[in-house]
Amino acid sequence: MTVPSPSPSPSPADSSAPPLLETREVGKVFGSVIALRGVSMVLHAGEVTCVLGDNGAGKSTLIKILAGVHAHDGGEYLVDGSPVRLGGPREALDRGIATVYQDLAMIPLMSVWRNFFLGSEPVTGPLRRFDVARAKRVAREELRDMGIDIRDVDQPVGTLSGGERQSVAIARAVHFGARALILDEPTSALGVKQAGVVLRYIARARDRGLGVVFITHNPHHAYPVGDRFLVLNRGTSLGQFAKADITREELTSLMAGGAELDHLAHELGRAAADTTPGPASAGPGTT
Amino acid sequence: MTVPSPSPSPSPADSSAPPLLETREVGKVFGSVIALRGVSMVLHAGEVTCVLGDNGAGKSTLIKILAGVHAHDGGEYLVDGSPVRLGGPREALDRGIATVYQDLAMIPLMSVWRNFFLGSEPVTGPLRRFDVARAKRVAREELRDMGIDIRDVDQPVGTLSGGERQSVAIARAVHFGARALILDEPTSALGVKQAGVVLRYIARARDRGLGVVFITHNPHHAYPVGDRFLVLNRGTSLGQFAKADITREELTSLMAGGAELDHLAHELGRAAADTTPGPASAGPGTT
Amino acid sequence: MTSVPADERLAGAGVLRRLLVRPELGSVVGAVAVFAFFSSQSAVFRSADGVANWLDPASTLGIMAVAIALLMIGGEFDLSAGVLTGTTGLVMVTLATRFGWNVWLAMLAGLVPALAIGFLNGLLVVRTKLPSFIVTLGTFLMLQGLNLGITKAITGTVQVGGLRRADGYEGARAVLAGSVTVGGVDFRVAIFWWLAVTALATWVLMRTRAGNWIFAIGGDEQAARAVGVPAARVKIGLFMTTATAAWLVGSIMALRLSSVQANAGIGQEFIYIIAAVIGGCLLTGGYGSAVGASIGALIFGMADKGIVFAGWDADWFKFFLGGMLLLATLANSLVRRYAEEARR
Amino acid sequence: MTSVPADERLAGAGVLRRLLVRPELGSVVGAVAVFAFFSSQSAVFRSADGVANWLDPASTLGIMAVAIALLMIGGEFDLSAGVLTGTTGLVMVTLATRFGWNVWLAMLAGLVPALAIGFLNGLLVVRTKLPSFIVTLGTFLMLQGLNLGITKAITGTVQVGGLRRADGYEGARAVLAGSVTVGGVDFRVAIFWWLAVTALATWVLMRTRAGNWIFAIGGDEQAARAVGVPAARVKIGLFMTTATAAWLVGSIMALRLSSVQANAGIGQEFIYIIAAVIGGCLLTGGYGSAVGASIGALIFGMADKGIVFAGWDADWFKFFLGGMLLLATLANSLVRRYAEEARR
Amino acid sequence: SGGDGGGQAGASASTSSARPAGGQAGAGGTYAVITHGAPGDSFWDVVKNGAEAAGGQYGAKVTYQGDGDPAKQAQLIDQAVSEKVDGLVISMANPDALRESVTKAVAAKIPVITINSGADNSKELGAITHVGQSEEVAGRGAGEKLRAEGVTKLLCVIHEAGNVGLDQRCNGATATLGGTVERLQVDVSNLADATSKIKAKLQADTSVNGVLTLNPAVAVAARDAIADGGSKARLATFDLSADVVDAIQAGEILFAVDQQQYLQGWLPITFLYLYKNNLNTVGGGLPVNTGPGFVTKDNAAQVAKLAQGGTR
Ligand SMILES: Nc1ncnc2c1ncn2[C@@H]1O[C@H](COP(=O)(O)OP(=O)(O)OP(=O)(O)O)[C@@H](O)[C@H]1O
Ligand SMILES: Nc1ncnc2c1ncn2[C@@H]1O[C@H](COP(=O)(O)OP(=O)(O)OP(=O)(O)O)[C@@H](O)[C@H]1O
Ligand SMILES: [Mg+2]
Ligand SMILES: [Mg+2]
Repeated sequence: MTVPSPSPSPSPADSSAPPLLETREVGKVFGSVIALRGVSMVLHAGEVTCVLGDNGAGKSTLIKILAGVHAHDGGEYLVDGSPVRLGGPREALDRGIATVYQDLAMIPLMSVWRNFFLGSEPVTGPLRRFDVARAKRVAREELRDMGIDIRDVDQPVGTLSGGERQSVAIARAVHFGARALILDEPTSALGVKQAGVVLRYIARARDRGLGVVFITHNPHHAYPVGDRFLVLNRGTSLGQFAKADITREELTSLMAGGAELDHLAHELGRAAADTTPGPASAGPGTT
Repeated sequence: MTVPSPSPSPSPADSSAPPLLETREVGKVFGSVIALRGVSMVLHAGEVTCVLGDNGAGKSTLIKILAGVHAHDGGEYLVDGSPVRLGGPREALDRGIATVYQDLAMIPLMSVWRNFFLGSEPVTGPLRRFDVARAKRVAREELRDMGIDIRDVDQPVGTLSGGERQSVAIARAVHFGARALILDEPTSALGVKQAGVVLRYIARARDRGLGVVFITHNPHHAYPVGDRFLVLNRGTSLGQFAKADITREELTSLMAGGAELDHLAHELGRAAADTTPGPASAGPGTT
Repeated sequence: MTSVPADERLAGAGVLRRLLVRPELGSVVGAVAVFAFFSSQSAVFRSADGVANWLDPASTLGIMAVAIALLMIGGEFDLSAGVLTGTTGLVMVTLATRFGWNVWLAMLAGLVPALAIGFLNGLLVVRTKLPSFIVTLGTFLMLQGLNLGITKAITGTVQVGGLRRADGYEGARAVLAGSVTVGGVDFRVAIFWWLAVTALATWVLMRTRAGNWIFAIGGDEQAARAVGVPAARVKIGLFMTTATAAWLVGSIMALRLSSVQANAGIGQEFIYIIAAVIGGCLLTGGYGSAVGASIGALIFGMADKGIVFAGWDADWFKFFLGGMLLLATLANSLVRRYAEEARR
Repeated sequence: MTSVPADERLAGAGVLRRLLVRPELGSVVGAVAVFAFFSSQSAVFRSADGVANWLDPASTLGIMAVAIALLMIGGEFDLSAGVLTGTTGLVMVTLATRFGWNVWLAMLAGLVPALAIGFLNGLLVVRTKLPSFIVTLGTFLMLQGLNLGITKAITGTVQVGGLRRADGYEGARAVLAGSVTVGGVDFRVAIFWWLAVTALATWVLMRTRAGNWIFAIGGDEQAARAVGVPAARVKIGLFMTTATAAWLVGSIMALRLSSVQANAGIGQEFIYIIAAVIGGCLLTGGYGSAVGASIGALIFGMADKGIVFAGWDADWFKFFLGGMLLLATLANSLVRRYAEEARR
Repeated sequence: SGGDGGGQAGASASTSSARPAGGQAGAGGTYAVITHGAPGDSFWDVVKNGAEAAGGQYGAKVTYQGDGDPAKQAQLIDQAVSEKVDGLVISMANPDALRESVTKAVAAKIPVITINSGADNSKELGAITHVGQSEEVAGRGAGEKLRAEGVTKLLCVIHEAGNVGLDQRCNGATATLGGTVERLQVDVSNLADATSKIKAKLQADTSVNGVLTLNPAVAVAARDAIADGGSKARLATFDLSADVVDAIQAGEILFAVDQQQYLQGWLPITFLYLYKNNLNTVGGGLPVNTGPGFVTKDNAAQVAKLAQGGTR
């Protein structure tokens, strides 16, 4: 198995403009736990950077640094080329960075529409009151556009199914994402159809000129939409690769020792017919 | 697109023994929300029944009925052929039904080993004290066997990554699963390698004679290990299919209108090279 | 309001059921039960005179309960609110009687320490991340000491009085502590203040950004922060709101009694919390309503006075009060559960 | 204990830091600070006599705080625990003095209503799903009424006394309320009971199945139920444990004072909670320790008595008490935060 | 013997004349006053003022502590004993509960004077004397006077449920009134609520023609309740405040029972001081009565100014 060597300095997409977001050798320590060590990545406007890696590799920690939830311990974090230390998620939002977190998503006791607009409520009138009618309407429309049919936007988020909740979070981030969109495993809880919709959203956001950071375990989701791939392993970076430098197969095996997987396929089924499930007809959305 | 007709009365696997678990036309209403309506399914010992369906289709609700978390509103639920009304998860556990829930998993402030043995603590000595040393050792070993290397079993579960948490839950259910194992989207938060390990666990449990209910959105995970497929849609059943009666392609398109997906694949990439991502080399574990 | 076609996965929910799902309307049942019970026990209780009587204590309690409910929805407690009503009253009466200030001015001056203490409470909670239970317990004790120590130092006694003779007393009293005669019965003005405060709080909660943020930080502060809710500012604002309510109530009490004791308000802090909880606020935050807290205050006020109207033995007073509260909240929660099975 | 090779993703954690991560050792810092402060203010405070003096109130408070801490870790409150100490004492003294029972027997008889009330509290909480704050508030008020009503009905006054003359008094007193002379200074036996209760509670929490379940139901009751923890039984058990502690403390107090007032114990319920919170228990449940609650009781006892030893004016007592508590918890939390950055 | 407004002036005079007796001794000693009154209680605050004023006179250090919980009060006594004070002043509302601690103090050779309540047990426990008389006696006096005013059904307003002293006052009034006495519980820290509760009682039972409050602040609340409710009930109270004196002058309150509790602070310190420096004991161990006095419309004007200053 040949592992491609990462492009030493990430090649800017098409301009000499500084990247939207960039980290240089950032790290993060929680008490005695070293979650992240010396990770560098770039995100350009109009591009998708995928972050890949095993469970516990530090992906969520990295994006929480990007989103201002955690302060980084070492290295540098640059937004538009100038080093920053974000004081909190509010600052990130103010710089146009919207995020869907894996574990910090919604307020369970609040209704769907209230959650949807939380932190960016539309106001109206001289008293600057919360424009409830508009909020409900927009929330319903955005969700419908995404193919999620919520029964009732007044339902508390805590009673939604896992995937419905995830969809609401994504729809929110897409709606408010100004310049950069960070998605932490957005498709993991989604059905085939909904996952396809999310991938399409990502592509559309990219085409609109946003930069997207996309975390996933599924190389079949990552490869088609990604322009750049950052692979993490046990808190350190295995490098960032431009799409031109890496094939899907290389990416897959970089993520998870390929040989082992071939072996697994033989083990699973009892009937011989099932052991090597031939390539399915479906596109990336189905995987 | 041809949709196979479901086998009208599910054919018992190999014996005339009553199925391990069976539901007949069960339903569940939450206040004004009808989450499930008239769903029938069977689970035999030594078989895997996969439950498939879109987000919000009612999969989690169904398995919570099986696990005793919710009482069913209509229809019948039979364990070993006799109708039951489970008073709570404890009763299900006492009948040998172990479950990994999608949203009710772990106590965040408690350490990994305490969570692992919660509800089934090993005791020792005349005072029946909690055998802490053994609990830590077993938890560490079981997790290592599953390919999850937790730094420290004393770490509170709340600080684990999403996938690590999921892995602990699965390892626990497998360890304590006596006769039936219910897994609600166990692989969704997992990396390629870990997902493979879980599929292997399912196969192994089945071979040991357990019945497994396996919920997933990924037909590539479901098809190889499943013996029977229950497809839900908006709270109702589209039928239960034996493996012989359905192909992977049929299953996939039943889950999510196939035509739509082909179209999606064209949309996603910008470079022509990416639009139709050819069938990847990897086996089921990689999807 | 919206004309979306009904989803086939929604069971028909009767109007009644829909109404009952609202947290307030659950507690209304408790209130009606308590009212019906005591009305059957005492004719005076249900007479206009009697109603005016038990509405009076319910009103000052209600103002505080609403403010505390906002704070509790935002996930925090304030144990110092009760003593603070005493502090503001003491400041006002002392300034008006010992330093000859006009009553209106003295009252406004009382707002200054109130806001300062509210701000301090909030800042300490936000900065130290200690539970507000502990922080406000600290200010509760310290304020008790200050109230007593300063009052003694200035007046030599444990109470200040004589507000009646101060400039502007009559006007201030009419606005805050007077009565309005409706159909021959005197109703306290405080009742109208109570209604106004409840309406305002409801509007803020349901129809403003701030309201959305209050629910959010109480429901899950981390998640709210992550989407950019300025949690620290909202919390400090809530503590200051509570302090303002304490100032209002303290002024009403001082004007009504024309004197204030150094130990005024001690022990009331829990009654406020009790009223809010009876009205459906969760102790863990993120859920509740202003109207509910008001009704909680009403239930408490009715039970408290009803026992006296019913003429039951004073030695057993607390026994009956406890029983009534338990039954009222039970009725309330049974109704709510029936209607609300949906919400876990 | 374990010899697993260290993971490369673990930064070296010094022994000190490891110790400090324990919730108890955080609060020890607060205790040491308070002790050092008052020792510098008063020589008597640090003398053996003085220590015996402030250990005495800390001991009965500590016994209750530990029980309440278990309950709070399990996610519930008990506001009735304070009055219950009075109830058990009243039952015991009444039976011994008015009905001529042997003191030991009367004491055992006091356990019966205590356990019944604990059971009832638990059952109501589990069955009605009302917050325990409300349920035990109900029993708190009802017990107050019962204590007063029944005492007045039987004795005609609000206190019963004369235990001294009852059968078996001396023996019972020696075991529960006597003193042990160590180096010429009398230490109360209650101090040893306190240590024993703390040790037992710690053992249960850390080394038994029940302990694991207590943490679990407090941390996330739904999740705990889902893996088969008998949450209802554990909760009822916790309420009964608290009631048993109240019985022990009530008996100790009755034997020491040989009389009980009908209002005994009122207001103490919050002191128990305060001690537990100072000692690091979360109000939201799922986190805390018995040793921490004991140290919380110690901090409270030292501050409470230290102010008297320091000779500060009683008018300002509460002010200083509030300040001390705030500083102690702050010191405690700063230390803990330094050590514990890891835990969210 | 009922002292009235003039008693205070006499006490002041006598102390200033006592000064030469021992005032020149630089350190007059340390005395601890430990009562069952809650901090901030208006009655006990006057006791505190009296004790502190006496301490000032003699150059003695006086500390005051109060706690309504007998267990806490006992602990406070223990503390004072370990501090080896020169004398203890203790109010014994619950003699049984304080027995052990007082005995310990006496055994440690600390002179003890009991005040206010506990006259019956004072000598037995080894106190050198008792100052003041029981709440019960004061209550009897109030009952008698109310009966003379024609009260037949009395409402006794208890502002602290289970407080022994308050209960004894009501018991005393019951014993001498002859008519019916009903009790009502109110909360002293929420006077608006107390007003409406008293009003509710008067509305519900119109045969009540007398109200006895046990605290001056509650008296003012009761006055408002009577006025608001248009009731004809006569009002009397225990203890004084500026507002109460005003109300007595206005005829809204019949009288206030005045125990002259200032003396219960002043005298014991004086006695202890004299005991320490001159081994004097007063009255051969018999109780020294400080009241009850009654403040009525006749003497209210004189008392008014003193109440302002916290000595009445
Ligand atoms: N607050 C915290 N305290 C201690 N350790 C933490 C904390 N947050 C994360 N960690 C640890 O840091 C490591 C990286 O976690 P992270 O959530 O970034 O992983 P991830 O790559 O997102 O994994 P997954 O794919 O499973 O979501 C994990 O091993 C986790 O246990
Ligand atoms: N407690 C509840 N109250 C109200 N509605 C609920 C409740 N639980 C579930 N629902 C609703 O029932 C429907 C089915 O939910 P369920 O969790 O079973 O879906 P699911 O098939 O597991 O979906 P996913 O794949 O997204 O996890 C959802 O639409 C959800 O909103
Ligand atoms: Mg993650
Ligand atoms: Mg689900």
